[in-house]
Amino acid sequence: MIELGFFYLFAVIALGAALGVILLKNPVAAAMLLVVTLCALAAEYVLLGAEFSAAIQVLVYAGAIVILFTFVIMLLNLGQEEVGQLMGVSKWALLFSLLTGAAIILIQRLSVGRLPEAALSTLGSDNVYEVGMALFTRYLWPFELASLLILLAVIASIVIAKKPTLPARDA
Amino acid sequence: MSSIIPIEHSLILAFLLFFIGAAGVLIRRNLITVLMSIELMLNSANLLFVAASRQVGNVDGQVMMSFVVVIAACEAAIGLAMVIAIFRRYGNIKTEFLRALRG
Amino acid sequence: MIWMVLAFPLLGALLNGFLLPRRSKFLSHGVAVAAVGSAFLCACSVFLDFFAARRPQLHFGFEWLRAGKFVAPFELAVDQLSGLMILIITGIGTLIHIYAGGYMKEEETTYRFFAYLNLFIFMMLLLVLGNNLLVMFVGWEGVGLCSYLLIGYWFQEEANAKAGMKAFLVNRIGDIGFLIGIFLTFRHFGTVSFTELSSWINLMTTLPDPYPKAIFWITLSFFIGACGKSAQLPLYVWLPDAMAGPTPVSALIHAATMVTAGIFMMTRMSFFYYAAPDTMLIVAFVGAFTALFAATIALVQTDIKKVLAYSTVSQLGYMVLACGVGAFDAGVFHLLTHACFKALLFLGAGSVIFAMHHEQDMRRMGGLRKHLPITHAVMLIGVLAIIGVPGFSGFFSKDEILWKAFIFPTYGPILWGVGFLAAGCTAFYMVRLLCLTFYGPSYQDPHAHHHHHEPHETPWYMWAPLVILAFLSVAVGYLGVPDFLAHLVGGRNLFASYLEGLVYIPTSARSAWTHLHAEHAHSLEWGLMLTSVAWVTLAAGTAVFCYVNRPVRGIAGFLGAHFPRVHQLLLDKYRVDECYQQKIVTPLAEISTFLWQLFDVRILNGCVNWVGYLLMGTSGIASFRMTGSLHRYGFWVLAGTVGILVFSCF
Amino acid sequence: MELPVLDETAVQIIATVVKFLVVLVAVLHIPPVMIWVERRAPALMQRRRGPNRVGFFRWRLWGLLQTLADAVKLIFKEESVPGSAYRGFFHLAPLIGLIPTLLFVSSIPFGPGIEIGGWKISLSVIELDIGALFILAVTGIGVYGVTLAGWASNGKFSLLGSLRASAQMISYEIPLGLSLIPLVLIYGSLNLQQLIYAQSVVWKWGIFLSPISFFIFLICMFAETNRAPFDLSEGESELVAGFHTEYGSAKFALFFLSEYVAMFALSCLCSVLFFGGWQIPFVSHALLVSLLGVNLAALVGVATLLLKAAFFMWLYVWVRWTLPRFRYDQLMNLGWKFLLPLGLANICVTALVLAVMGA
Amino acid sequence: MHPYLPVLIVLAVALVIGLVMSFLSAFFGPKVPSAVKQEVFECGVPELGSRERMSVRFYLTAILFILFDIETVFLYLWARTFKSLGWFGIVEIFVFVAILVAGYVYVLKRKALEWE
Repeated sequence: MIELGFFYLFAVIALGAALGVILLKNPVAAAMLLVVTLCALAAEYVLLGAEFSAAIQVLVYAGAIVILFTFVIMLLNLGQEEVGQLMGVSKWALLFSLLTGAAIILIQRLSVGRLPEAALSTLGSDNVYEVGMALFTRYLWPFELASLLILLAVIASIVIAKKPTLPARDA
Repeated sequence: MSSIIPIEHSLILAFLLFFIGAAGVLIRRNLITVLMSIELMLNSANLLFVAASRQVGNVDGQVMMSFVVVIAACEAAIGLAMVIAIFRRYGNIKTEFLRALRG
Repeated sequence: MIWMVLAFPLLGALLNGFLLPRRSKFLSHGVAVAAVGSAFLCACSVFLDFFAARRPQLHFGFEWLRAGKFVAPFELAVDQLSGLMILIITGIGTLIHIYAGGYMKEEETTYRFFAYLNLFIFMMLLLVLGNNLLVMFVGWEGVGLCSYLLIGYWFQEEANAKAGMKAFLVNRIGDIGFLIGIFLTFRHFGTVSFTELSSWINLMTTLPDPYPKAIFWITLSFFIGACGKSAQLPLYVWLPDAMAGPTPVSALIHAATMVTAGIFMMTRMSFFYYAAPDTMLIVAFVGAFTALFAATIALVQTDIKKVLAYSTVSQLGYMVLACGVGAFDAGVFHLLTHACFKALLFLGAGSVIFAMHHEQDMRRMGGLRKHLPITHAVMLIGVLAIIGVPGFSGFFSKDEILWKAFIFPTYGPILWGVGFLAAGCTAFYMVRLLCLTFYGPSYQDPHAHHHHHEPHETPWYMWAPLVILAFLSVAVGYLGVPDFLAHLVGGRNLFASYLEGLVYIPTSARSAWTHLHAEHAHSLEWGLMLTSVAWVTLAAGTAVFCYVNRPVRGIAGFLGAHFPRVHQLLLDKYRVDECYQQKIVTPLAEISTFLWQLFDVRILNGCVNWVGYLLMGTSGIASFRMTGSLHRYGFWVLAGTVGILVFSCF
Repeated sequence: MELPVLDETAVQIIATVVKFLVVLVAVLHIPPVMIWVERRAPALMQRRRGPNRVGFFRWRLWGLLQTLADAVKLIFKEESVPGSAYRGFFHLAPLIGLIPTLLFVSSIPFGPGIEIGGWKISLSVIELDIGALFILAVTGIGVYGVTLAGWASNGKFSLLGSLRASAQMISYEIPLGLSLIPLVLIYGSLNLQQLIYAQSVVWKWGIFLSPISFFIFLICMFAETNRAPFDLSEGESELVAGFHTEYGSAKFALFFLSEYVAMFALSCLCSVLFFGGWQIPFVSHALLVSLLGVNLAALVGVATLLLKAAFFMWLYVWVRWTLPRFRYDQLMNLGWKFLLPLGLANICVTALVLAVMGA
Repeated sequence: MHPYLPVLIVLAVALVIGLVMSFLSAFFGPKVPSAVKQEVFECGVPELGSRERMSVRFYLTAILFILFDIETVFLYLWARTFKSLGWFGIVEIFVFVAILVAGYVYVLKRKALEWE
C-alpha cells in the first residue's frame, strides 16, 4: 500500500511538472520541470521494479538530453519575450475532457479480465543483469542498429547545425 | 518491491502524460517547447513499456524502453540542430513561420 | 570451387573499382593479376575435376527468378564446352592482364581499366558457365557493357566514345535477336535451361512433325544475336571501330574471348541447330562470305590494328561456317587456336605500337626486326599459325573446317571455294603486315617529336606472355590433328573425342547429317589439304615478293594504278558504314523526330498539361483548409484519434 | 539495549535519518577545515605564516577559527540579487547544486556494517545494487546547478562561466564513467560495498588491477569539481568568478559547500574503487572483528577510509598550488582527444585480457 | 525496507536543510537595496546584459556527450553481463563501440571540437 501511495505522489509530481512544461513561458523553467517529470517517472520505474530503466532515465534523459535542450536555449538566448503565447485553449478543454473520459472508459473495459495477471515471480532481483542478457542476446541486432542510429544522428546534427544556411527569405 | 501496482494506474498516468505532451506540441509556438512536449509523449510510451514488462513478467519492455531512450536522444539532437538552423534562417523559432506546407 | 572462379574476378573488380587507393598503379595491377590468376588456378582445378569424372556437373546457386511457370535458377554447368572456355578465358586473361600492366603504365586511371577488365572476366565466365539462357544473357549483356566501357576507355576523345557507342548499339540489334530467341524458346518449350531443352529435343522425335516451324525462327533469332556479338555480316561494323580501345582490350575482348561468344552460344545450342537445316544453310553462307569479305578489306588497310580486326572478323567467319556445316567441334577447335594466335598477334602488335610510341600506321614502320627481336619472333609464329602453315595450329583447325565445308551436301564446294579464297587473302595480308612492320627499311616519321627515341624491346613482363602464347599457338594444334593424319602415327583426333557427347545430333535429325560421319577417300582429304597449302604458299610468297625490301607499293600500288575504283572500294570498306548511315540511321532519326513532335509534344504533353491546368484551376476550392499550420494538422490528427477512441468505447 | 516496539523497517528508517544527519554534520565541517588547510598549506610551501591570529581568547589554534569567522560573516552579509536576474532560479540554483552532491556522498559505504541492539545497520546511507550508475546519474544532475546559476544571474560573465563549467563537467563525466567499467568487468558488480569486499587483499586493489583507470579517474576528479588546474570556469582574469559572480552571503557559502562536499565524495569514491575502501592493508577485516568486535572494527574502518580520503583532499590542495591553470582548448582536448580514447582502449584491453585469462 | 527509500529520505532532509541554509542571510543579513547594487557585475563598465549568443560548439559538445553517455550506459550493462557472455559479448560490444567511434572520428574530422 505504501508503494501505491508513493506511486500517486510521483504521478502527481510528474503530471504537475508536465503541465508546467507546456504552460510556462520561460523555456529554461520548462526544461527544469521536464527534468522533474523525468525524475518522477524514474521513481515510478523503481516502484515498478525496473531499476535499470530508472538509471538510464536519469542518466541519459535527465542528465544528457535535457542538458542539450538547456544548452540550445542558452545558445539562442531565448528570453521570456521571444516565446509566443498559447494557441486557442478553449477547444482543448473540450478535447481533453472527451479524451480523458474515453481513455478511462477504454482502460477500464480493457482491464476487465483481458490483461494477463501480473507475473511478478518471473522477474528476478538482479534487474541490470537480466536487462543486459536480454539486450545482448535476443535484441542483438536492434542493439547494433541503435548504434548506427546514434551515428547517423550525430552526423546529421553536425551537418545541420554547423553549416550556415541561406539568409532568411521572408522573415 | 513486493507490492503490486495495478497496471491500470500506469496506463492512465501514461495516457495523461501523452495527452499533455500532445497538447504541448499543438498549442505552443516555441519550437523548443514543442520538442520538449514530444519528449513527454515518448516518456509516456516508456512508462507503458516498463509497466507492461512488469505485467508480462520479462524484461523485454525494459529493453525496448532503453531503445526508446536512444531514439529520443537522436530525435532531440537532430530536432535541436534544426532549431538552430531555423533560428539562423528566420531569426526566431516560432512555428508559424514554418508554413511550407501551405496549400 | 566453381564459385571461387567467379568470385575472384568480381572481387578484383570491386577492390579496384571501389575500395583500394587509386594512386598506386602497381597495386591495382597486382590485384587484377592476382584475381584472374587465382581464378585460373581454380578453373584448372574445376576442369581437372570434371575431366576425371567425364560427366557434366551442375551447380545450383539459388532460385533467381520465378514468375508463374517461369523459373530461372542461378545455376552453373561445367561440361566439355564450358570447362574448356573457362580455361581459355582465365588462362589467356591472366597473360593479357600481366601484359596490360606494362602497356597501361603511362595511364593515370589504371584502377578503372583493371576494374573493367576484371569485371569483363567475371561476366564472360558467367556467360559460359550459365546453365540457362537467362544467366547466359546476363553475362552476354555484361560483356557488352564492359566492351563498351573499355572501347571508350579514352573517352576524352570523341572518336573513341563514338566507337564505344557504336559497338553498344550494333550489339543491341543482336541482343534483340537473342531476347526474341529466349522468348520463343520459353513459349514453345516452357523452359530456358539447356539441360531441359536438350532432353526436350530428344523427346520430340516421337512427335509426328519432328521439326516444328518454331525451331527455324528460334535458331534464326539466336543466330542474329550471334551475328551481333561475333561480328558477322551485316552486323560486323562495330568490331573494326572497337580497335579504339587499348590494345590488351582488343586482344582479350575483341579477339580471344567475347567475340567468340556467338560461336559458343550456337555450339551450346547445337541440338537446336541440327534440327533446323534451313538455318544452318544461312549460317554457313553468312560465315563463308564474312570470311572472304573481311579478308578482302584487310588486304589494303594500313592501320596495324585494323588489319588484325578485319582478320578477326574473317576468322570468326570461318568458325561460323564450321557451325553452319554442322562441324561444331571444328568450330570450337578453331575458336581455341584462334584465341591463342590472335591474342598473340594483338599483343605483338601492341608491343610494336608501344615501342613506336602509339604509332599505328604500318607505312611508318618497317625494319623493326632488329629493335624488337623477341616480338618479331613471336609475331612470326603467330602469322605462320594464322595462315595455316603445316605444323602450326591454324593449319589443323582451318583445314578441318574447309574439309567439313567441302563435304557439306548442299553447295558444299561453293562454301569451300569461298573459304579457300579467304584463306589465300589471309595469307597475303598477314605476311604483308609482317613485312611492312618488321622488314625492310624504317619509315619512321622523321618529324614526329619523339624521333630521337629508338624503338626498344618491351620489358620482360610484356614479352613473357607473348612467348607463352607463341608456344600455345604451335602446341594446341596437335590436340586436334585430323583423324586421317593422326592415324598415320596411330592416334586420333583428341579434340573431337573430347567434345563427343556434348555436340550430338538429335535422333530425329540424324538423317540430314549422315555425311558428317560418312567414310571418304583419304586421297580427297590429302588432295584438298595439299591444294590449300600450295595456295597459301603462293599467296604468302606473292606478299613477300611485293613487300619485302620494297617501297610501300605492293598490291595497293598495283590496284591503285590499274583498278582505282576497286582499290577505293576496298579502302572504303565497301562503304558499308556510309550505306547504314544513309539507309537506316538517317531515316530512323527523321521518323523519330516526327513521332516525337507529333506524339510527345502535341498529344501526350497536351493531355498532361490540360489535366494540370484543370487541377490548378479547381484545386483552390478544396485547399482552403490547407493553411500550412502544423498545429492545425496536428489538431485534426488528434481529433481523429479521439474519435476512434470514443468509438471503440461503445 | 532492547527496542522491542520497533520493527525492521522503522529501525532502518530511523537509522537512515541518523546516518544522514551524521554525514551532513560531518561534511558541514569540511569547508572550514579545508579552507584553513588551503590557506595554511601554501603558506607552508611559500614559507610564510598564513592566517594564524583568530583564536579563542589566548589560544590561537593555528588560526583554525579564521574560517569559522569567515562563515559567520558570510551569513550575516546582505543578500543582493541583481535586478535583471531570474529570481526563482537564482535562489534555487545553489540547492540544485548541493543536493546531488549530498546524495553522492550518502551513497559512499563508509565502513562495514555495525550492530546495535541486534539490528544490523550498514554504514552507507544509501546502498544500491547499481551504486556506480547511481553516482553517475546524480553527478549528471549536478550539472544543472552550475548551468542554472549562471543563466539565472543574467550577466555575461556568469553565463559564459556557467556554460564553460557545465561543458567541462559533461566532457569529463564520460571518461569518469568509462574509467569505472574495467572495475565492473574485473569485480563483476556495480555495488560499491561489494566492490570493497572484492578488494580484500592489497594486490586485488583497483589501482593494481587497473592502473589506467585510476589515472583517468584522478584527472576527472579534478575536472569534475572545477578545481585547479581545471578551474577555467572561475578564471579570475577573464571571467571574474565564473558562474557564481553574482552570488553573495549564504548562497555563496552553499556553492562553496557543494564544491568541497563533491571533492570529499570523489576522494572517498577514489579510495573505495582503487584503494580497498575502509579496509586496512594487510589486515583482514575478520581479524579486526575478532580482536575488537564488530562495532569497533567498523569504526576503525571508517577511520581508515577517512584517512585515505584525507590524502586525496590533501592532493587537491597540493595540486592547486603546484600546477598552472590549463587553457580552455587544452582542457577540452585533454578530455575528448586523450582521456576518452584512452578509456575506451583501457576497457577493450581489460576485456580481452580477462577473456583470454578466463578461456 | 525498499532499498530506494533512503534516497527519498536524503532528498527530503537535504531539501529542508538546504532551504534553511539558503535563507539564513535573508533572516540575519541587513536589507539595504540600491539601484547600483542590483546591477550585474561587469567590471564597472555600464551594464550590457547577457544578450550576445554563445558558440555552437557548446551544442556540439553536448551532442557528443549524449553519444558517449548512451555508450557508457550500454557498456555498464555489458560489463555486468560480461562473465556470462564471454567472447560473444566482446565481439558484439566491439562492433558497437567501433560504430560509435566512427561518429567520434567524424566529429573530429569536421573540427567540431576545435576551441579557439
